[in-house]
Amino acid sequence: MLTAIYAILVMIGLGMMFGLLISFANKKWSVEVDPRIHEVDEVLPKGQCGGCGYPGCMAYAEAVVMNPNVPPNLCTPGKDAVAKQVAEITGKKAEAMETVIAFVRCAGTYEKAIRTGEYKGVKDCVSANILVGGDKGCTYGCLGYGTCVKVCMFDAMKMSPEGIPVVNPDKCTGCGKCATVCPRTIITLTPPGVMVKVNCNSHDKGAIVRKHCKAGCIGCGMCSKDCPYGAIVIDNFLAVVDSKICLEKCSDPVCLTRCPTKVIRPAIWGVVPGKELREEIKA
Amino acid sequence: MSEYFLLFMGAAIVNNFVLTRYLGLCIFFGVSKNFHASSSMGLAIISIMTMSSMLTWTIEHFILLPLGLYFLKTIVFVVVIAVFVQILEMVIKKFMPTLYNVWGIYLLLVATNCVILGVPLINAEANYNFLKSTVNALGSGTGFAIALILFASLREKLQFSDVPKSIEGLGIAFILAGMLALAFQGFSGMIPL
Amino acid sequence: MFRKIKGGVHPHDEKQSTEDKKIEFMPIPQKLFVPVHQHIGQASIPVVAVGDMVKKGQLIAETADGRGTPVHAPTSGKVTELGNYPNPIYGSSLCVVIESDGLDEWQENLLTTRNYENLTPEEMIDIIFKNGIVGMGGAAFPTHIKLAPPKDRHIDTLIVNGAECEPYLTSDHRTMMEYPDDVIKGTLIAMKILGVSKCYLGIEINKPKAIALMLEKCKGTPIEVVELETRYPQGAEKMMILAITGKEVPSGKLPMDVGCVVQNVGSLKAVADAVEKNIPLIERIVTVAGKTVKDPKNVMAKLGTPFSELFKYCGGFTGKNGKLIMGGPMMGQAQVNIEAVIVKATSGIVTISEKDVDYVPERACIRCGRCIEACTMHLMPSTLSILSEKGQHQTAQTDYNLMDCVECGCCYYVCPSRRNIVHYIRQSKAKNAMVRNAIKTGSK
Amino acid sequence: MEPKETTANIQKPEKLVITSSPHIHDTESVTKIMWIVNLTLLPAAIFSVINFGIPALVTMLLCIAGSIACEAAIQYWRKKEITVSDGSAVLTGLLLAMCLPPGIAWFVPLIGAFAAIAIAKHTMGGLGYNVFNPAHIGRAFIMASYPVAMTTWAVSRIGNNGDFAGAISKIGTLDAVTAATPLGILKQQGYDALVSSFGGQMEMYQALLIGNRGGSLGETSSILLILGGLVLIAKKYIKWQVPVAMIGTVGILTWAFGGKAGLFTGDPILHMLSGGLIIGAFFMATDMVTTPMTTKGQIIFGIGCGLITVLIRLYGGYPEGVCYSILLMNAVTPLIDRYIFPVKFGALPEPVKRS
Amino acid sequence: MNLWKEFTKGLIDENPIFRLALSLCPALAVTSNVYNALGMGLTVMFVITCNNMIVSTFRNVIHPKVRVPVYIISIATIVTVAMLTLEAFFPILFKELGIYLALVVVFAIILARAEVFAAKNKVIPSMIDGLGMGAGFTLGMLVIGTIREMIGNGSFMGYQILGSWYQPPLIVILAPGGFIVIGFIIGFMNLSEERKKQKKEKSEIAAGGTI
Repeated sequence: MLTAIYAILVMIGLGMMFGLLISFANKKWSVEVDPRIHEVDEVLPKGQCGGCGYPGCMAYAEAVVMNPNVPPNLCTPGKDAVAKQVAEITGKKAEAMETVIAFVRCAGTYEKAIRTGEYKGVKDCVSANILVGGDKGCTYGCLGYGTCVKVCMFDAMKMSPEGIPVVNPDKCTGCGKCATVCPRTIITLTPPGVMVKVNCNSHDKGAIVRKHCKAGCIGCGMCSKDCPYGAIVIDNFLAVVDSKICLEKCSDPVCLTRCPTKVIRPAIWGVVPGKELREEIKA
Repeated sequence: MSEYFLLFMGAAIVNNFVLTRYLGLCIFFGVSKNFHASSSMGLAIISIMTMSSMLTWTIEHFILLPLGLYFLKTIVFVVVIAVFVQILEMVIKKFMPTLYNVWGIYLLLVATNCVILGVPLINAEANYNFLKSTVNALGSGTGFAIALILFASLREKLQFSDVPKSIEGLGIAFILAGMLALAFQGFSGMIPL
Repeated sequence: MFRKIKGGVHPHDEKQSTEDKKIEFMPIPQKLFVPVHQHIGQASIPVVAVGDMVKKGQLIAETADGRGTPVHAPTSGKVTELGNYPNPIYGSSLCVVIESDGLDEWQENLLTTRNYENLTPEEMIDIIFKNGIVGMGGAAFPTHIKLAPPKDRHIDTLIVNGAECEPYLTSDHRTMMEYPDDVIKGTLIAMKILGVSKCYLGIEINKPKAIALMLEKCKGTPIEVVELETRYPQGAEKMMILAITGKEVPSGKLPMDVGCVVQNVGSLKAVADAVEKNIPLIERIVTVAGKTVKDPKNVMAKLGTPFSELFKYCGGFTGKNGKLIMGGPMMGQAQVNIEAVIVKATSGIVTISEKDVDYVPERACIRCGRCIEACTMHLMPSTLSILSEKGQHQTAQTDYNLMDCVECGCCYYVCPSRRNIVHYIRQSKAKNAMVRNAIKTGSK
Repeated sequence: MEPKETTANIQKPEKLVITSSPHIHDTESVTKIMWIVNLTLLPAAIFSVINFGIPALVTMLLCIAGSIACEAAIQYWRKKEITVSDGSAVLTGLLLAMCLPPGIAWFVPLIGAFAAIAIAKHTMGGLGYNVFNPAHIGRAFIMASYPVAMTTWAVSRIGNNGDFAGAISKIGTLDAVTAATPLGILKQQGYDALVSSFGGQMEMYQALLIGNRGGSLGETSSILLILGGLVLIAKKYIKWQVPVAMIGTVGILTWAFGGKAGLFTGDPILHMLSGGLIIGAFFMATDMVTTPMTTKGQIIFGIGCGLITVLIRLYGGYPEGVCYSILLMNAVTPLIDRYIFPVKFGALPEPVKRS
Repeated sequence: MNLWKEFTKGLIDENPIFRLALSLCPALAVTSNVYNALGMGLTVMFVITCNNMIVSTFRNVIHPKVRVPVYIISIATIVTVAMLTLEAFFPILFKELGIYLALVVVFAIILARAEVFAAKNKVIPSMIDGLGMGAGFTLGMLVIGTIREMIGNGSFMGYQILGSWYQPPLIVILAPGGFIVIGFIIGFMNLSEERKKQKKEKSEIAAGGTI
């Protein structure tokens, strides 16, 4: 019985002592950290992709809370939903953000484009590119070693068996990581709904393009003439589409039909450009 | 003197906390992914282990034993250590921010951990005096830190290996720990305890 | 006497096929494709248009930013096209295509006779700049910049690089053998420009004839001929300075920071021609060698001559080619296209037969440490390659001195696992540069 | 994905290979190194067959076959290139066999080979990635598993009188006589008993050097192992500093602390020549994969091995500590590599910070 | 039905040892034979269930700021009770488990379940959750214990299963073997999951048409 009383007393005594100590310490020595940082961090998708321009999700969370000039809509993978939440937490105004996805501006598959040499070395586009431009005849085209595929954190890119990466529009968040690592800046970020995209990046003259690749833009300017809205211009032997005009005004893209090399056309996930092209011609 | 030295060496190497006593494995596997974290953690463990061992010995011998409350030791030790670490963390955060940045975050991690609680319990079981418990705690902490740092550097090297996918991460960490324990087997029987 | 460098390798030098062959002047090919980008720095801008008639030595491209070098017409003829053609350094670049008229006429009033002793250093630097001279050892660094270091650097030593440590190449050797007086004159000009009194000419001891000749010719001049151990990469600037003066160029610094300027013998010959006769850099000596070349030669070729023409001149091939290299086999660049052309930095073109390419797939690093011993920059190449393989390019730079690597290739040469360490290192450098550029331009 | 041969691809008559510089290579390769190390071990292996008869050969073959089979099976299963012909698995098997007592039960070498190849080597990814020396992991594994079998030694057939011809003539026979290793006798019965078992100090040294004594398969003949090691040093596959550092440390420390009569009364020659020290110092501590990369680091490695060996031999529970010392130093290798690195060319005064 | 789910999730999907990598110390320390492993597993099961019950009962009373100390005290009390019980009825087991029994107090799995589940749910589901997790833990312990005892000693629960021809590698019941065995078990679990995933993906590819 005595032991029981002692036990209770000791427990109560220790409990009180420690309780007091802790509360005292808490009052005296606690250091404040803005809890909103953690809240924002929780909201972010934790891809750590760096698409926001900060070295990681936590860094962005800190910046967006502490710095009033950092907008809440920088997280591209999170899209509007996250931007809204971040804005709510930080009390900032969320502006609508443009959704974009990656687009590969090359259709030079193994079949279409010449490989002049036989590259042996690290399977990486940057590595191949530093060796006098790699083994592809076209100096603008995709080297096909999949550096972009490797850096994609969202599993949205795959290398097709024909040597050109394809983007899955459902998974692509538009973080732009692939675009930064591409040594030939073939990948651009475009709005997903655009009907007309130019699948080529070559500023070479038509004759040279033809020599290297059967699927390149030769800069003939037919599409530019066809487009009633003036959305396509030829810049240094390459057709360039203003996707904004295209998206807003055009419903019936006539430019697609006349392109002699079929380089202007919508890109569809899951279908290799080469095959898709064949089907299109058949139809 | 040599008695204390042997106790220290025994606790640190021969009866290594992780590799032969299987204590603190959560920290061992959790923190060793990063070399820097593990070296800070090692330091944190050594100091907290020693201090909490001193504290618990005092409480055990001046409160629990005289009152015949030996069976309460688990509860009391846990609470004492938890509170002590909590306060230590606050103090360091407030007064030594640089030190806090180095190993502050690990303090709370170890608060309720078997390595820290294990030492006072072992001390109590072996009935060591104050100095011996302190030396034992110091040795155990050092042994833990050595194993942790070695293990972390090994794991860092393994990052550059071609580990089969299925045992990547925890699996290979266990196998590696097994091999490290195998190497530590060489010390077995060195100091009879 | 010779001095030693630490590390390095000693590959078979394979120079016997061409070292005793006199320089031959190659007939001018039908078409010359003169790239406007032949040096380190920004590409030059063409100043001629399609259809223009140009004369030999006429300026055809002007520098874009004043830091590069101008380009001159190698022969007289008609400009038929401005377009992208293969460039052995940059893959492809804008080329001025000149159809030779076969006359090879100099531009009027271009050639003069001057005596360098009557010219000031500034005038001479201007002449060198206008005549488009670059480092002809392979780096293609504009010579006028190298010879005009900032005023706060005190230069006390000029080192003339006649080491030619790369296997196969003999163009510098032949330059010394056949134009010793021009080399010495160029050296004296460079000494006058730099205002130095000390000058060393370093030659590896596998070229005894050149050493003997230069020793004799240098009598009475302030140039001291230094015999160097045969060891690759003795001809690299930093190694040369170490071997001759015993000074280490601090990491991240330039030779001028230890008071040295290194010039290649070929460049000095070009300097002498430019200063004394006002001849621009329009042709150079090229060693054409390799196991598959029927008749290896040292050829004086016009800039812009396609490699294929050179090989034709050397009798064609005896077997199938595996690789075509511009430069030596240790640091040269493998070429995709046999239509690539001679540029100012082409010291040689070397073929490797299909049989000898024997590309062995690389294996895991076995950590033998041979590359660490061979590394002349005292780095840890194996670690760098592993970091690069695993994508940790930043760590390689911050912790393992990635940027100090001079890409001499000794690490790959000795690697028993056949890891192309140099390629990994170049990959890391390229990727880090991309990250830096991305940060600089502020894009995502 | 290889490009298909299409009309587009074969427009050019020949395709040039492009790789990064350099384009030439010396003649060394992993395969060559491994087979030469195997060859240098061969004399000692042959001696062990003479000394211990066919059982030694059987053990060796079992180890090697086990290693090769294990490596091939794992590489097949992981769909990697099967590289058993590069000699590394053979080397692991041979080294493992060299550390086993002759005539050990048939399944023990197989378990050892499995531990060495499957656990130590291929969980990390194979040659070049392993952290611990596979052969020694194999040995430590079976040492812990079958302590009795691992300490049952066969008697030397050459014997104290150096009867080579006799040993060769009865090479195929089996013998049940067991004997202790010199270090075992030293641990259990003391130094004097050890000397008397050989019949004199000089005889003991001679036996240790030539190898007509009991012990593990391959560790008895110090002289043949040293010769093999010298070949490796001459071929520049290993650095002389490592064995010298390791054996020297053991010598000095055992001389200082090995004697019962006080400081500097130990017998360093006994310790330097006995046990697995020679084979460990020349063939295990110089293993490229599991030791530091820089020469300085390797010397530290050697000294550390020597230190731990002496610690275990003099104060530990086992008579022999070379195996564990090398394993422990293997664990320290990443730390050594982290802090010991060459000073770069033209290094600036301020030290480089590592993360 | 729902309760059944709460119970089964702890067995495999969220197995405390192999999946959550919690409570690794006892998984190694007391699994050299099945008997100890079972004893430890049941003890933990008891503690976790009781603790979940207590915590969820008082979940609305405990101030969130002091919840962790309260949980710890609650766990420590239950463990002490369990220890005293074991000491009285299973003295051999108590001795074998030794210090690890006291260390049940700081098993991360128990605190984690209190925090994650019991503090937010009603009493019955909390108890079921505790039972499930405890069962999962026991299962894990049993698997490791069986493998180690079978290979390392040729026996099960002390009964010799494999004949005298079997010469067990002792290492499996020693520390290094314990680590390696768990490493391989984790590997095999991952492998089977990987296979499952691959199969799923393959069937998806067959059904879909994407590359």
